[in-house]
Amino acid sequence: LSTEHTFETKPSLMHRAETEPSATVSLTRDDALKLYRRMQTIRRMETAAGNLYKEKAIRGFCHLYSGQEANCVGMKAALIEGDSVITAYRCHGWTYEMGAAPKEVLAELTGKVSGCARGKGGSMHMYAPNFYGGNGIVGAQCPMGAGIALAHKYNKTGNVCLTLYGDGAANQGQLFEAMNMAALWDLPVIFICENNHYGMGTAVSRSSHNTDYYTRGDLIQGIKVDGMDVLAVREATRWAAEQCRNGNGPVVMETETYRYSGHSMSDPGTSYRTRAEIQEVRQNRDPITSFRDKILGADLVTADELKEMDTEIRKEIDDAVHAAKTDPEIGMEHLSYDIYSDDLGHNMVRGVSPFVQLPHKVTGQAVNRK
Amino acid sequence: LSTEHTFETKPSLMHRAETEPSATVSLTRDDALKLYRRMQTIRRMETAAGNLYKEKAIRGFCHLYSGQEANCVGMKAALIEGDSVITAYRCHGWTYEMGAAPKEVLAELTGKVSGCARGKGGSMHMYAPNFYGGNGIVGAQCPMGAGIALAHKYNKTGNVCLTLYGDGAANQGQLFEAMNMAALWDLPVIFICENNHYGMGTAVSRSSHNTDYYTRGDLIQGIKVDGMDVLAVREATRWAAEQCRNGNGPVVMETETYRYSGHSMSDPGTSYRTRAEIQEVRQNRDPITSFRDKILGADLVTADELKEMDTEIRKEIDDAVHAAKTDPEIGMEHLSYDIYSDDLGHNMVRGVSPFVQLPHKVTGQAVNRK
Amino acid sequence: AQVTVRDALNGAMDEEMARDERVFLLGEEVAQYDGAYKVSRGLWKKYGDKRVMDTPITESGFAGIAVGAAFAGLRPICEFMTFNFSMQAIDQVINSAAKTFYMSAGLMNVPIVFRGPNGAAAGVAAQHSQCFASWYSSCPGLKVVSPYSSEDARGLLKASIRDPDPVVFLENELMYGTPFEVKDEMLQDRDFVLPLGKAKIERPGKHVTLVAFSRPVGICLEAADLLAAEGIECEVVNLRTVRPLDIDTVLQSVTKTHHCLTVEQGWPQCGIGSEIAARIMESPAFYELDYPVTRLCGADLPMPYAKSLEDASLPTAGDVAAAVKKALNVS
Amino acid sequence: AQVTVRDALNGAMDEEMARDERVFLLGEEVAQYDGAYKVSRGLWKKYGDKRVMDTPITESGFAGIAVGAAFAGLRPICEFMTFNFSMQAIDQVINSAAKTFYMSAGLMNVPIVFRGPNGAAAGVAAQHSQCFASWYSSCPGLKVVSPYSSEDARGLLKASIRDPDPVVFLENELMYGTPFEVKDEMLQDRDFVLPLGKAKIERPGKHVTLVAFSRPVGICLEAADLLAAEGIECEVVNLRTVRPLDIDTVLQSVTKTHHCLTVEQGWPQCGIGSEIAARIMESPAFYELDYPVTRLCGADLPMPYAKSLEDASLPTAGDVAAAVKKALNVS
Ligand SMILES: Cc1ncc(C[n+]2csc(CCOP(=O)(O)OP(=O)(O)O)c2C)c(N)n1
Ligand SMILES: Cc1ncc(C[n+]2csc(CCOP(=O)(O)OP(=O)(O)O)c2C)c(N)n1
Ligand SMILES: [Mg+2]
Ligand SMILES: [Mg+2]
Repeated sequence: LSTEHTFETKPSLMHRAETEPSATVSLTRDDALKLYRRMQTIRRMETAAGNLYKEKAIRGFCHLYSGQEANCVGMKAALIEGDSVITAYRCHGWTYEMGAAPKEVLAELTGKVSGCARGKGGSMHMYAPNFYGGNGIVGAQCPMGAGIALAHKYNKTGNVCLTLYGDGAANQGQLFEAMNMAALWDLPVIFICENNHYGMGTAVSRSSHNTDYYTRGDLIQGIKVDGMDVLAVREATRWAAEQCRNGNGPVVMETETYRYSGHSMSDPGTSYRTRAEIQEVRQNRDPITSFRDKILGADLVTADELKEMDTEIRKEIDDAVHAAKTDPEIGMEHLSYDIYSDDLGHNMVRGVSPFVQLPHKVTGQAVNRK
Repeated sequence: LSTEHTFETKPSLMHRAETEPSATVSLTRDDALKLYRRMQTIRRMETAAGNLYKEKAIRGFCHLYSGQEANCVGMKAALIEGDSVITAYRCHGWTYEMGAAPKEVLAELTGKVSGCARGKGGSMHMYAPNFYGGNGIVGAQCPMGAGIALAHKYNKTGNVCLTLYGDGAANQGQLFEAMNMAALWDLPVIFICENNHYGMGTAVSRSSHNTDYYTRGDLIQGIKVDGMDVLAVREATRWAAEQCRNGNGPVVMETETYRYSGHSMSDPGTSYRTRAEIQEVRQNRDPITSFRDKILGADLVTADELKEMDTEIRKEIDDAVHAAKTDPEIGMEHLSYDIYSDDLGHNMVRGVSPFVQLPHKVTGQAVNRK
Repeated sequence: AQVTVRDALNGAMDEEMARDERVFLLGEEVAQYDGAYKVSRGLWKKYGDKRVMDTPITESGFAGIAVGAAFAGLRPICEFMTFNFSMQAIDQVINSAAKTFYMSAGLMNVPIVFRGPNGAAAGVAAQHSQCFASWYSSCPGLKVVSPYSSEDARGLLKASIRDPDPVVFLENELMYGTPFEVKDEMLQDRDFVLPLGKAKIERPGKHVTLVAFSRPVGICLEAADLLAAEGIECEVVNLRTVRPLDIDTVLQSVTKTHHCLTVEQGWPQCGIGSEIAARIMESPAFYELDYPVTRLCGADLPMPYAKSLEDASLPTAGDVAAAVKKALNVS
Repeated sequence: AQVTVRDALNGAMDEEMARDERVFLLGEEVAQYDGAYKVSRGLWKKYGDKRVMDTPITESGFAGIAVGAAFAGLRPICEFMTFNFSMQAIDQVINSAAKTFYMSAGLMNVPIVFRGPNGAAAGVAAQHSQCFASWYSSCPGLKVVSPYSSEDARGLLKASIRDPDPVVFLENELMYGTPFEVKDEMLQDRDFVLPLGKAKIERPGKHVTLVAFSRPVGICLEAADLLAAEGIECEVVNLRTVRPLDIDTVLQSVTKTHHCLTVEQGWPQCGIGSEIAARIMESPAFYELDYPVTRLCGADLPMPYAKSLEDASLPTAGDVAAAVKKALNVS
């Protein structure tokens, strides 16, 4: 087995940039195992989520990340301590990448106390250290990400904030407002459009007069990367983060990717695209299969190792599913807790009638209280 | 005297456009007189408005157009029957151009019944046929203008909608949203940024990471024209309107212009720019003086004619001022009228207490009722 | 015939589009996808790109476009995928649509309907569960409609589309699939319109008045059933429109029953219930009350995701029945 | 000493910025122009670009940036030039700022202040005169503050900036230049904070309770003067905070005076007055009322520009006095 290998990735497309990431990427055996494990864990976790939804253990929305794993895994691999991330509702993979266990993700989906928001947030509202959600309103996270980057700059942390949005969200006015201010103020933010070709049932050509999302920051430098190649994503993110850390932020980054499932579980996802299209991507561009082939071909790992890892992952997810199903919901008293970050005392929260007055107290960390 | 003359204008700057307006512009004697009269009338009207404000006959905001006259006059001269216009609160000149008499503008400013909104709208809310205001919320008129253009397309009128906004408003997200849809749907709208270099006290370089506003429609073709030259403006608008009428809309147009007064009358307008800067523009680029020189130099008009015209205009404005001061406000009964376009009858509108229940009826035209 | 609320809304739009060439529908996924909740099913096929327009996810932009089109004489139906997203566009709804007729002293009326599901659905958590009835209803220049049944949906939506002024039309996702019996003559009548600003007595009764709109009307009817078994007769007032609010119907009922409860899913503070309580107080009917007006509302907190908490956040028929008994002092 | 509301607000921000490095101010024209209404005068000179930031006219963007910064531990003061423009950003205020602490089950609190002038000014017509007190006050997760005097302005703004949760701070343009006597010890105390959620009795009285916030407190005091001349003693309650609403102080007063009027400049429907009426009804104090709660509010119409109409759109001291007499049945 080799301990390191160098791969050629598809060169990124650049916009108004003076430098560019190298298309030649080197990968250690350790990283190969790690990236594979993480992508595979997300895939299994999402498959489990889909099944839980079908069993009606998950309610409401459930937006799966399957097909897009190389994005969060590649990006996270490029981050350093203290870097932060914010995304939209398609957040399960990111929540895991930023530190939550699969069980915490799945239990949040089933609304259980062991979920990462103790079941109060649900599918779209998950948090982890330096991970600011999980946000349900299309586009809202874009200026918020710029604001997190502002805090980095303000505190001179040298960190960056990855701010993710979809191709549909890419048309939101507040994104342009945020980009303009980020550019005026040199904020260390990478605006990342995960272009999975559809916003709900609308293909990019019907939502965006310019579908080259990496050019839509106007004078902001942009980069488009193959979002199905975890190594290319890692390299592009490193480059973009470096721009920001050097004071050359912001950056707009587009990843070319694909979602296998419908928009949310209730969408079969086949009325606005053909099954053949999905099949084609799965067969030829799947981020996990292609990465597996790559690292096997380069003798970085053995098939047995991966098989064993798959078994471990399956076990971990099975356990997580079990917990997500059997763990309890949070206690009813929490209905009226954690609305404000001060204890307010008794009878402070009105229930459904004037006869129901509930107590309020803080049970969470309230990280910004001090 | 000649009946027609050909002038060279400063060539416009173009963005992603395949054609461009000719820099050589021909002007008839009649048009020379008309354009001069209209610009001069607006100048005098605005001066009168400023004085009325200082006399406290005008309350609240009062945004003068002085310095920018070549914009509305040049653009209007390029329009055909049925074309429509929408702008922001700096709307006095436009209201006049679209058909209101100076008296109707000034009386609206003083809140009198003879005002074009009978004193109910005030400085920022004036209307005229095909003129959709006078809108007080920065940016809001931008998608509305695209919507008016949508109606033109829907009804196959062959008309265009001019949608005006300032350099400050140019950063509003809803403008980008509107541009995107206008481009997707080929709407016959000209988005026009009147770049007067400041949004309130903020210079363009502090509000906009890209100050080439004519390029900010991304793939939409753009044109930048000298907004102090009424002929260049007319020509550029003709070109842009032609694009739209040929189905090649939308267009983004920037005019380079200047406002002489403060943002609104309460702003002295001298803390964020020097008096010398204002003086320089007044002396070297004033749209009226320069046009006057041009048409005199070309023997299209005589100095005496212009002088006589100036006297007429002064008289007209003096009369308008008199009316604006002495006309009555609308009757108190109108407090509760014209909230909805159906008569609702007695006791339908609550006054300031439960003991005051007012009648409702419709006294306006309600142009879209049928 | 049995008609779901979805089909009633769909039919209303279809008929009004057929009737008036100026009526068109725009919004996210309304065309090729048939609507996120399938309310516009079939309309794009039937009327084509011109009349049924998919928009990008840009609420402020497309709402503004819709308002502009209405200024210029068209009759847009602007769908918000849910009203939660209308917050991105609320400036256009209030400042551009609602206020212009008055600002123009009666010159420029703005015939537009903003419609979509409002309030809580199931398991969609805090950002997707807000009720906007009280906010919109506070604004003069708007009419604010919120149907309960399929009859309501049909008659009120047709009336709203024909209305010359801006109408905010608040539907409920969980009602879309609910079938209601609608009289055949109502279905066949292409001019079946219900007056905006008139409430409907859904069920007459003499002991207590229950006032609600949208889905809570069903909750009140359910509570009325429960209570009927105990000999308590509820009069259920379906407001149908929350602006103008048909307070007369409420007052008449209260004058008869001497007891009033309001039921809504929105938050309590400054809610529709608050307004009804205040209006009753300001009227002679106040002196007819034997017990103060009781408001049942969504709990005063962001909507939690977990099912048990979610359930406890909204008033149930049981809650209503218990509050009625308290008001009537029976146990 | 005599201090204007403007200077009180300015001093509060200045001191809190000096006290806590994380506090910064952003908004349109707040820096180099010293604020559109000069509330931030001198702060940019003193604290520089980092701590006082001029933004483009992009409310939704900069409010979102402010919320993001608060997520990440800063303490932004986000100025809306007026709250009318907050409608462009209201989704960020409600969905991003107010709901996140609950959605995250108490993990992520959002320490941010949104402030600026609210409600009617003079001669600025319909789009620039809206009162947002009732809308914001309806939303759990927010605190909503609205000062009247310079003491209020100082103590409440300092408290709001120190508060760990999102605060909407509603000022009034027409009050900025009004001087009030403020005790020297309050001015000198750099930790002078007033509790959010506590009302203040501005004037004690025994015949009738007048409840108001912001500028209408002054109108009530004026009315109280008028009425005192006739032997009628008004108790004037300055709410100071409309969420949480200090209903206890109102109820205590009403229990004493047996009469209650609310005065606000916002529209009547689902207003703060409606809420107070409803809450009184739901409390034992209700039985102490000798006359129904009377709401004085802005007239139910978009604000007209013409002075005579504008004047008639807002309750005056005379209107309040007349309504009090009606309630007390004196002439
Ligand atoms: C403001 C707003 N409008 C509409 C929605 C409903 N909605 C949720 S996701 C979505 C599609 C987003 O597509 P895209 O940005 O491409 O992200 P993807 O789902 O592909 O990851 C829509 C319309 C919303 N949540 N917020
Ligand atoms: C949404 C919104 N935010 C803020 C304001 C306050 N405001 C009115 S005009 C203005 C400056 C606009 O500048 P610009 O667009 O350049 O137009 P100009 O005044 O130069 O014509 C501002 C900030 C407003 N009316 N609406
Ligand atoms: Mg997408
Ligand atoms: Mg400007």
